[in-house]
Order: sequence, then C-alpha cells, then structure tokens
Amino acid sequence: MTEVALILLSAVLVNNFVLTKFLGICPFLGTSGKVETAVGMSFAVMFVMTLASVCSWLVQKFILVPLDLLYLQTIFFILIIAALVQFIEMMIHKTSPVLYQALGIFLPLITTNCAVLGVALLNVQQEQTFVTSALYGFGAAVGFALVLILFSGLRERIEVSPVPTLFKGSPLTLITAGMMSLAFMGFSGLVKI
Amino acid sequence: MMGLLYALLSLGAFALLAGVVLAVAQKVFHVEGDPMVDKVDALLPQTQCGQCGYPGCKPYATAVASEGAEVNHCVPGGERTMLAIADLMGVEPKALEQEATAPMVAFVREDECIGCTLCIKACPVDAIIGAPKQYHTVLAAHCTGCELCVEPCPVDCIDMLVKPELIEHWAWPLPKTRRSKLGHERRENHAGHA
Amino acid sequence: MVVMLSSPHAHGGDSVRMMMLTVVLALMPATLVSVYLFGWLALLLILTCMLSCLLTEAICLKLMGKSLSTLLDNSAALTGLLLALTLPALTPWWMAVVGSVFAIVLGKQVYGGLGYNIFNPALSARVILLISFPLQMTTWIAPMSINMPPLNLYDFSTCLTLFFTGVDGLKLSLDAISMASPLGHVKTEWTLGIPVAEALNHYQYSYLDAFLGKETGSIGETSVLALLLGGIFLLARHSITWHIPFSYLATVAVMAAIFSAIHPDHFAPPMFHLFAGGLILCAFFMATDPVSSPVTPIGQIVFGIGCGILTWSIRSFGGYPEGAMFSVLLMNCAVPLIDHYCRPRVYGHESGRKR
Amino acid sequence: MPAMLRNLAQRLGMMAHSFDGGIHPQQHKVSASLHSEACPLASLYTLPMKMHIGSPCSPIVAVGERVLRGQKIAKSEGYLSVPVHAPTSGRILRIEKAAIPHPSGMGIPSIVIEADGDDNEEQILEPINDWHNTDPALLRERVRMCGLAGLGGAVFPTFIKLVQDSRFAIETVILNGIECEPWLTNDHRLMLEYADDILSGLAIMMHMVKTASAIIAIEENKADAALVMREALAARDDMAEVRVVVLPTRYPQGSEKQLIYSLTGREVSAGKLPIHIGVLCLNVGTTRAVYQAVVKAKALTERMVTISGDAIAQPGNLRVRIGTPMRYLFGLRGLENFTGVRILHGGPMMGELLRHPDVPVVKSTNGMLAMREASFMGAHTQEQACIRCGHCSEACPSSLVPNLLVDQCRSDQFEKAEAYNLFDCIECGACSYVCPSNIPLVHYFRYGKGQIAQQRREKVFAEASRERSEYRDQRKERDKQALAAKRKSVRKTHAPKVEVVKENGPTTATDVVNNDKLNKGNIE
Repeated sequence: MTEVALILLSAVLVNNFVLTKFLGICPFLGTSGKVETAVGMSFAVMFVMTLASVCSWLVQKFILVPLDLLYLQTIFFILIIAALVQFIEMMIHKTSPVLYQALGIFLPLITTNCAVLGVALLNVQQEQTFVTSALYGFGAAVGFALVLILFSGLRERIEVSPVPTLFKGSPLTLITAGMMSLAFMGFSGLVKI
Repeated sequence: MMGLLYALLSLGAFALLAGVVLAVAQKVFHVEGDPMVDKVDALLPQTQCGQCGYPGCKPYATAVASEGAEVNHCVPGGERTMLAIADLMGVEPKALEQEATAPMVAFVREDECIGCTLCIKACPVDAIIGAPKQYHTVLAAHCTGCELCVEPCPVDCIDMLVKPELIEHWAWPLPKTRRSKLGHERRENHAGHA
Repeated sequence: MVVMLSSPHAHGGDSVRMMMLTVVLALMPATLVSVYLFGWLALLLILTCMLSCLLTEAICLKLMGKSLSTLLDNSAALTGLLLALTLPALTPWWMAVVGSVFAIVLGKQVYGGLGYNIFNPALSARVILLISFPLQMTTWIAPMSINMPPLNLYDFSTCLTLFFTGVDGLKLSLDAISMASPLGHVKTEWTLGIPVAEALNHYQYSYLDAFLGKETGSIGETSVLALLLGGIFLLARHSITWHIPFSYLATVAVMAAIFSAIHPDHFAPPMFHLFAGGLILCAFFMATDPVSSPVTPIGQIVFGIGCGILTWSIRSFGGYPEGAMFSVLLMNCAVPLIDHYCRPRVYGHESGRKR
Repeated sequence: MPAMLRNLAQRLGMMAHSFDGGIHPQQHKVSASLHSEACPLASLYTLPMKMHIGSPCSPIVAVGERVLRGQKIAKSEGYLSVPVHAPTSGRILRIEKAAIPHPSGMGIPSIVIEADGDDNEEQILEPINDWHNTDPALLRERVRMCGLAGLGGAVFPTFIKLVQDSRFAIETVILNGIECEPWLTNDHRLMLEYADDILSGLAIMMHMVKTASAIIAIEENKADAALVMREALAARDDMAEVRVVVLPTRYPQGSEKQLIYSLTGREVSAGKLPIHIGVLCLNVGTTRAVYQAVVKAKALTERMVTISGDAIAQPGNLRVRIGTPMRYLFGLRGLENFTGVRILHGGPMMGELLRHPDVPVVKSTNGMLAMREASFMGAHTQEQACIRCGHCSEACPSSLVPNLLVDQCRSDQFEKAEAYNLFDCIECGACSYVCPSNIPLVHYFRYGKGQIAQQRREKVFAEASRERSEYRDQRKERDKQALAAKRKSVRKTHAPKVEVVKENGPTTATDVVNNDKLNKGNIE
C-alpha cells in the first residue's frame, strides 16, 4: 500500500514529467490555452500513457525479451502508442467534436509525445513489475494532467492581462512554466525510491 | 535468419492485431456527417448575403468546417463572428478584409416602383411583399440588409438605409478609461496576427 | 460634452496606495525585531532590497513607456521589504539586488505589473535565490539576542564590511559566526536518526524564545509576537480576512498534532511547527497577498488548507527544511482554478455555478 | 411591553438572516428635517410616452387641443403598460421627440403641454370610498387607469403586481420605506407627512390581494418615521397584523430581493418574482398613490422629489408635477448656472448622470442631485489595475465575484460572464464604491449585459432569418418539382409544343404571409 502511494506521489509530484523531467513540453504548451481543452487532453494522455505502459511491458516481457528482439523496442512501442492514439482520436471525434477540433494536431501528435514513449522506456529501464509499471504510467499521466490543467488556468488569466508586447505569447508562457517548475522544486526529496 | 523471421512475424502479427482493433473502433465510433458545420452555421448572422463568396450562410459554414476556408469572410458578422468561429475551430483569428457597416435595412421608394417582382425573387428571406404591377414593400422587421435586392431593381428604387437605433436597444459602451482598452487591445492583437 | 459614466457616483475612498502602506506598517514590528537581532546588517539588507525594487520598477515603467506615478502605489517598496525580511542576515548585497530585480521583473512586470502577477513576487525571488545559492540561503548568523554573540552587529563598520565583502572581509570563518536554525537543526538530526525531542534538547530550544524571536533565521521571520501584532493590525484594518491565515495555521497545527501523536520521534509537535521558520510570515503576509491568492472566502480557505498540507509535508519529508515558501508558490499556481470552483452561492441560486 | 419584546425578538430574528455584503456610505440626508413643499406651476410640461417598464404609449390628443389636469393624454399599447395623464390644464403645444432622463441622451416621442395656469382638474372618475366591499378587479383596473408605476425608481406597472392568482397566494405585503440611497429623503418625508394616506393605501392593497399580514420596513436612520408610522398604525383598528420593522442601516437594504430576505429569510429565486414566494413588495410613494387613485380618484400626476446635492443651497423635498422641466426646478432652488456642476437623476449609488437639465421629471424621478464637479469626480478618478483584494466580493449583496466578472466583460468573454451569473447583478454599485482601484465595475457589467442582450437579439433574428430562408428554399424546390411534373404531363399530351415557363414563378403574397406567420413572435 505504502509502495503504491509512494510510486504515485513520486510520479505525480517529485519526478513530474513536465516540470522536472521536461518531457512532453510540446503538448503542454500547445494545449494549455483553455482549461476545457487541457482537461480533454489530460484524459486522452492518461488513457494513452497508462495503456501504453501496460502494453509495452507485456510486449517487452513476452515478445521482445524471449525472441531476443530488443533492437525492435522503439518500433514496437511506437506502434503500440500509435494504435492507442488512433483509437482515442476516433473516440473523441465521436463523443466531442468541439474537443476534437480544439485539440487539432496535438491529438495525433500524442503519438510522438516524448512523455508517452518516455514512460514506456523508463519502465523497461527501471525494471518495473507489471503492476508498478501500470502505476508509474498512470502516475506520470496524472502528473502531466495536473500541471497541464493548473497551467491552463494560469494561461487563461494571463490571457486577459496587459502583458508587455515583448513578452506576449510564448515568452511569458515559458517564464510561467519555469516559475511553476521552481515551485515544484519544493517537492524534491519528498519521496525517496 | 531465424531472428529476422521472428521479427517480421511478431511485428506483422502485432500490426495486424492493432489493425483489427482499430477497424472495429472505426465502426463503433463512426461519425455521421460533420457536426461542426451546424455549430459554425449557428454563429453566422444568416443574412444569406453571399458577401463571403459562398451562396449562403450554410455553404460558408460547410466550407469553414470541412474545407478549411478562412474564418474571416463573413462581412455582416464583423469581428465578433470571426473571433467566435476562430475560437470554435481552434485556429488563429484573422483580420477582416472588409469592415462591417452599421446594420442596414432596405427601403423601396414606392412611387418609383414599377412592380416587376424582381426584388421579391432576389430576397433570400422573403422580406419583400407585393404582387406583379403592384408596389412592393420591405418588411423592415425581417430585412437582413443583405442588399441582394438592390442590384436586380431595373429602376433603382431601392435604398439601403441605416437601421434606426432604438432607445430600448441602447447599450452602455465600455467605460472610457485607460484600462478598459485592454480588452480591445487583446482583440486587436488577435486580428493583427494575420 | 459630459463623459457618460455609469453609477455609482460615490466612492468609499479606499486606495491601493493606502492598502499597501497598511501592509508596510504592519511589517514594522517585525522589521524592528530584525534590526534588534541583526543590527545594521538587517537595516542594510532592507534598504538595499527596497531601493533596488523601486529602481527596477522605475526602469521597467520607463522602458514600457508607462507613467512613473505607479511607483507611488507602494507595491514595489512592499515587495522589497517582504523580500528582505525573508533573507538570511548574511545575504551579500549583490544577491539582494539580484533577488529584487527578479522579484520586480520576473515576478511582476512581465505579467503586466501590479494586479496581474500570478506568483507572489517576493516569494518567487526568494525561491529563485534559494535554488541558485543554496548555501548562502541556509547559512544563519548568530543573532544579538544570544549570550555572547560572536560578532557585534550593532557596529556599523563591521556590518558594512560583512555586507559588501562577506566573511572574507573580516577574515573570519563562516562556522565561527553562524549557527543552525531550529528547523534546519531538527531536519539534520532527524536524517541522522535522532528523535525530535532529543534534537530539540540539543538545540536548547525554548518555545518562549521562539515566540519572542530570539533565535536565528531569516531576518524578519523569527519573532512570532511581532508578526502576530502586524497580522492583527492587518485584520483590524480589514486589509486581509481571517480565512487564509487561520486555515493555513490550523491545517499545519492539526497535521502536526495528529502525526506527532502517532509517531513523536519522527514528527515535530505542532507548537514547534507554528513557531518555526517563515510560517507565520507566510501565513499573514505572503499567502494573503491579494493579487496571488483567491478572491472568494471559500477559495481562500481551500488555499490556506492547501498551503498548510504542503508546508507540513515538505518540512516533514522533503529535501528542504522549510516548506512555507514553496507551498505558497505551489498554491499560487492553483489560484485560477480555485477561483473558478469555489465561487459562493449566488442569491436566488441553488448552487454557485450555473451549469 | 409585549410590543417591545416582540420588537426585540424581531431585531434578533433580523440578525439571523441579513443579506450578504452591503456597505455603509455617507448618508448626506440633509433634506430629511425639512417639510415638503408644493412646487409652483411651470409654463411647459413634457410628458414622454414611456415612463414605465413595458411598451410605450401612444398619444390620444391632437396638437392645439385643450386638456385638463388628470386627463388621459396617451393610452397604453399592450398589457405591460400604463397610460399617461396631463399634469395640469393647458394646450397641447407639440408632439415630438424630446430628451428624457436616460444615459443614452436619446429622445423619445413626448407630448408638450403649455400650462394655462388655471390648473383645472378633470373629474370623470368617481372616488371609491367603500373599497372594502369593492371587487379587487375593479380596484386593479382603477390603479391601471390612473397610470400607477412603482415610484421607488423601477417604475414597474403597479396593477400587474396586484394580481390575484390562485397559484401564488400573497401571504405578506412588504411596504418598502427603506430609502437606503444617500441624499434622498422623499420616502422619509412621505412617511412623516402622509402616514395615514400610506396606511390607507396599504389597507386597500391588502384587501386586493386578500391578506391581513403586512410589514412596514424602515431603516434605523429614520427612527422618527418609524415612530410616526407606529402611532398611525395604533390609531387604526383594521390593521392588527401589520408590523413596523426597523432594520439596521445598510446599503442596499432597500433592494427588493435583499429586503425580502432580510424580513422573511426567504430568497426570490433567480428569474422569479417576489409573488412566487407569496410576497408583494411596494414602495411607500406608490402606496400613497394607490390611496389617491382609489379614494381620491386622482391619476398619477404628482410625486415627491428630493432636490439636494452639495451644489444646492436650499435642499428639500418638493411635490412636483410629472413632466416639470428639471432646469425650472433647479432654478427654484437657486441653481441657474450649471458649469462645474454635475446633475444626477436619482441617488448617487444607482442614479444616472444627466447630460443637461433640459429633461422632465418622470414617474421614476425620486431625486435630483446637483453635485460640484470636484466632489463628483472623486468617485470617478483614474481606474487602476485590479489587485484582487476581494472587497467587491465582500460588498456584493448577490454574492457574485465582481472582479472576475469585470475581466470577462472587459475582454468580451460573455459566455463565461453569464456562467458566472452576470445577470444576477442588481447594479447596486456597492462593488464600485469599495474598489480601491477605482474600477467602474457597474459600468463594465452594464456594458456586458448590453452586449449579451444585443447578441441574443441578433441570435433570435439570425434564427428567424434562417427559418425564412429555409422555407424559401423548400418552396423553390417544391415549385421546381411542380414545374417538372407539369412539363412532363405537358410533354406527354402535346409532345412538340414546349411551354416556356420561368424558372420559378413570382412569389405569391400568401407564401410570404405564411412565412411571416412562421416566424411571428420570434422577432421583437
């Protein structure tokens, strides 16, 4: 039980994918313009990340290692992720056309999202078990979702601020992300695994 | 040799599996038509004026939603409509090519009207009444100010008048302070991206 | 032609300037204590921070072509004072200047100036300094309140040398004049496996001294009494409401009480948490910064509880001995969402939100 | 003694439910201690065709016609409307657009009467002294005929409130004598000078809505009025269940919804009316007008108006004929030169700034304030950035979050503003009053509300246009098919002969009318 909590806490806060590992920055900046979009993206990423962790672990364990095909790891993982992304894309298109429109290119781009591939590779690297890899994937996704949603709230507020022309748009967005990252430094050392 | 075979087989099998799953998903999550068309159409002012280059509001909505047409073609809708469509479509706002004018209404100078019914046929919203060889009249309450009736009139007896402002419809403008311009600045910035 | 203005045509007379001035006044007791504890060093630090904040603000306004009259709203001076009060007395002058510039430029002006910053400017500068210069930011000089202080801080020339050239200028070793803060001490001993009570004994910790502010720490955070006086002044002047300080402090106290009851060797008692570090300063002056905290009462309570949980967690488990600053910054990130979800119930509606 | 105890209990009960927020502005009630005076007749009177909420009236007199005081000169069009009466005898000078007290500065059709100075009254209506035994419907018609609209400032046609609806039985009538606006004292003077009239009016209304219970609500700063009302009440034997309740002075205590909550602890749901929770709330001035309409058979041609402000040397309350030019009234009080003076129609919290004094007193005119520019501009100094201090949220009687609403209105995020309940704002001005950054919050809210209203109108219009256009397309399609069918049949019978028929025949009037019917009611 404690282990579960620690893995989750570590993945969500201490080793946050976006703010401490700097993975998945592209969708983080691309889809954080509005809270609703960010929430949609969060769920999509959570779905893909968790399932990708599980599937990649299975593939690693039952196909790649026994057949000695480790050199195909990246291709396999990308294949898994791409299939999952296709699936969620169709699902969102059906259930929420507006969200589909709002996410635009960033939805298919989850495929090449380094955070998703990152979590699959890190799982393999850290030699996680089936359950812990699923937890780690889920935790990382929750961490991504947390900062994405918080950040989208901040950006909505920045949107109505009289930002100096020099800093309008990306510069200030990056500065704010940096400040958030600073704040998240406070969690360092919180969980030691 | 064996290794290569394993690789090909496993990858192929896996790809096949993914393909089947996706094919099923495609069936389950099949989307009829484009739901965005109606959403865009709902934002358009329905003047049916054709100033956007499309034969009406619905065709333009279709063009925007599924053919990637620009969001800034609706003249009567003005900037607000443009921003609303851009927002819905998740694209960058684009400056209007033509400034929207004050709302207009058509008016037939009855003593000059020859009762040719050409304007009646041109009106997209049936806002002109009259019979052949009779004076025609514009129902001001229904006129969208699209100006489509002006061109066909053989005797040029249709004027476009500025719609009179009603005291009931009067609205407070933004306060004239330094800060209040912020919002407009934001809108201008969006428009300026073009 | 009369410019049309909507009603109301009467005003209560409150102004931003007065509100900021009230906070500066409320910080005076703490400032006096800091001068008593750290002598000229505290005064030099405070003046440096305030002046560099004002100067930076002036330059920013000039660059952006805005009127310099905004300087008179006292907010830059307040940021400088707050920043100074969270710094250790041994902070060298250039670090204070860098911090002030960070506070004004990155903390405030890039967001559009007063009212638009997302993070508390003073705190973000403090955290930037802490992460950039971890050693200097956790080295505490022995205050004048202890028996036989190693340095006479009431001597102007000593302080001037110390401030501008550091310990090297006095040909002293850092160890000779510094001592650990209670929080740092407990954290160090705890990592060595020594129980909390024993660690406090080693430190000769006294609650009364902590309350009056006789131990070391950042110059303005030591005296609970002085800070409480300021806090009560703010509450009485209606500059802040009770929601944030109360929920913040109560959460820390409750968390500490529960856990120290379960495991007294691992977790410090609530009183220690309340009196230690920058908690009181943060609760009354940082977390209540109106710009970077929620507007609604419910939101403020949620904000306070969040700060409390984070502060206690970081102090108890984290790598840093003090978590108050981080916790306020972290909760600053959540303010827009808290504002959105914690709106009060509107008259005539079942719930606050429509949908 | 029991009365005292009851009062104490009442006071304690009051504390239990008092509305959220509120402020304590400076009172400035300088005219409170001065007896009201009748206003001497002016030479010209301007009667706008709409002095109430609802549809405008249309004139029923011609230019040059002689009229008597109390004569109906404009009839109401539509249900939500009340007629207009001549305030004095004279000749109709012209009927044209004239300025009214409205922030737009726009004019509306008005009747201008040249007074003859005789002030002859028309006596057509019979006094109804025996109102106890009169059918409420008749009394209601009398109230409508006499042109009564809420004199507190909202000018909602009074007869509509006095409806008897079996679904919503009125339990309590609330008489609003709060008058929480600074400077204004006209209701205060009414209660002091016409307590009996007001009580009679109240009795009539209680008879009309068939209830015996009523509350007369008075703010603490008008203790003398409460005393007078209590005495007058004690002298009557038909009003045992009527109480005078003194509420603590706090703005906006007089706002209908807030007052109902303070007195009963019940809230009027959003979009609902007090009648839905069995409450009828009327202003004391309106109540007196009801008495005058029923028992004295007098149409609404006169009301109490406070003339005050720091630019007025002799403040006071005047009984003014509706339609009197404001410039004339200010002149009576020694204000001739308007440079450096700002004039307000109503109180400083909710009143409107006027562009010039050349507008008439209308039914909603409870006060006219002349403020020196220097003191006036104190409220409108340069707007600064919001520091999110939350004072506005604390002051808001509707529990909104005004500073977030301002951001939304300013940046045209109207959907969000609506979701944040912009339309529950009562525009009381408490938020602007307390704002340390001098942000004109109410102005932003009015802008937002106006824009949203316009968008709604456009939406309705667009929707109607879409339907009309679709109907037209269908008709064209139908015609085409009919034509094709005809061609076919023609080809079959006379093969070689091709009839030349126009693509689609001219629209027939019936078609258009049908289309018109389709959309009736959709268009304002």
